[in-house]
Amino acid sequence: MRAAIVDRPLDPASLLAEVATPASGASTLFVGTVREVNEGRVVTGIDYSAYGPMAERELASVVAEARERFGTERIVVEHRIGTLRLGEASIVIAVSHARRAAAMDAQRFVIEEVKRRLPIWKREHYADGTREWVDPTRAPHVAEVR
Amino acid sequence: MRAAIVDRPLDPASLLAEVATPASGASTLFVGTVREVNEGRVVTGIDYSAYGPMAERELASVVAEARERFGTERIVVEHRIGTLRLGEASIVIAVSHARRAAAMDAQRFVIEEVKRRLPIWKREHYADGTREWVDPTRAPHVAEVR
Amino acid sequence: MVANVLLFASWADALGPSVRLELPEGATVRHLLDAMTARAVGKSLPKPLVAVNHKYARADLHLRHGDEIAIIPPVAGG
Amino acid sequence: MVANVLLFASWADALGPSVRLELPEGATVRHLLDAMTARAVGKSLPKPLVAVNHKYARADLHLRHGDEIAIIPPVAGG
Repeated sequence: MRAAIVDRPLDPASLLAEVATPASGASTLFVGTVREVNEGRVVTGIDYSAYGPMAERELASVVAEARERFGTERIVVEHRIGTLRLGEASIVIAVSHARRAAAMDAQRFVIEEVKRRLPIWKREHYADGTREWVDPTRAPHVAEVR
Repeated sequence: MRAAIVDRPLDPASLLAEVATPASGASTLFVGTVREVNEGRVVTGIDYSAYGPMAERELASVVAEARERFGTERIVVEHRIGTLRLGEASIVIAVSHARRAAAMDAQRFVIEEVKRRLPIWKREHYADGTREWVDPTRAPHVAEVR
Repeated sequence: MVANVLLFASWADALGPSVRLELPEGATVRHLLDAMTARAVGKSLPKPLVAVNHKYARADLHLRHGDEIAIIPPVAGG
Repeated sequence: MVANVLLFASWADALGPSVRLELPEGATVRHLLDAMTARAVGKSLPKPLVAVNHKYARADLHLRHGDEIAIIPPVAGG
């Protein structure tokens, strides 16, 4: 079990290797990446910033809750902060478990809780030179016309 | 989109790289591995055998159905056959999608359909020297005492 | 008609990789399964499905000359 | 009491990385939010949550001297 906020490129294969064990029947990897188009706007990069100590604490809580709920210690999560280019990974979640359904359920639980709780913000850079903090609580089309 | 039955070791990282694209918001990887204990018996290895042409056809169908259902071309699956050692991967499923929920749903759909439909069989080798074809339709405890 | 039936896994261990069966013209998958079950008497093999030309076949499908027929024991891929 | 409040993202862009607020003794998170909203008038900032000592805090939590207080705009990690 490991959870970290880091400011360097993520290496999905090494996280997968970290959770794999002969007791596992299944391992899953989730990789979140910077997408080139978001809500119709062309994205060229993203700055991720975090409230560091709280983000570390929340991420550790999410992983501990996943362990309790799904019954595996084999969960590793890294969230990257700083400036990311198109296609670079912002988060990697690796889980392994004796049973495949639990591995997949734990993967989904972790990414949904991360999105909901981690005090991390992203500012998208658009092709037209503007930058904007992403606010998932705003309705997409309202955001466009504001 | 690619689906293959192969008789060599699988490389999860290369499948992940194969599906990733700047249009993806999320990529997922599922790795099924040979587990050291199954229904209480110590497993030392597995032979996977397939009805080759039908397994290829069913796997291609599963991937095509996942594309229709979840709306992504970025799905690659390899299933390994032959003799596998403990901890080795028998299947790798890589999916990427603009939306994370769809990537995870597609991953789950593919592994469940593979388990249900692919004409592939596994014979476990146990620590006591015996070997047995795995029959998921038998109740576990009935299997033990037979 | 003569059907050459492919076998796999526990069925292949018990009866070999394929068997030749004499079936009446117009025989269905159900007839084939009955004939195969008769061959397997006493061997405690799991109940299989049948594939015809690489597709799972319903019991009422009529078999034709030249079909590729296979006995599919419970699968365990993944 | 004097609270030193940490700000992030759009709130930090508009008001700086932290602000000092004078709050009555016994003030709650709700009082803090009201004071911060007053500071943000005219800036069209998104409605935030409040964290106290690295935990999300309910509106009725009483603030104490020495608490680490932060304004948490809508998060977008992952």
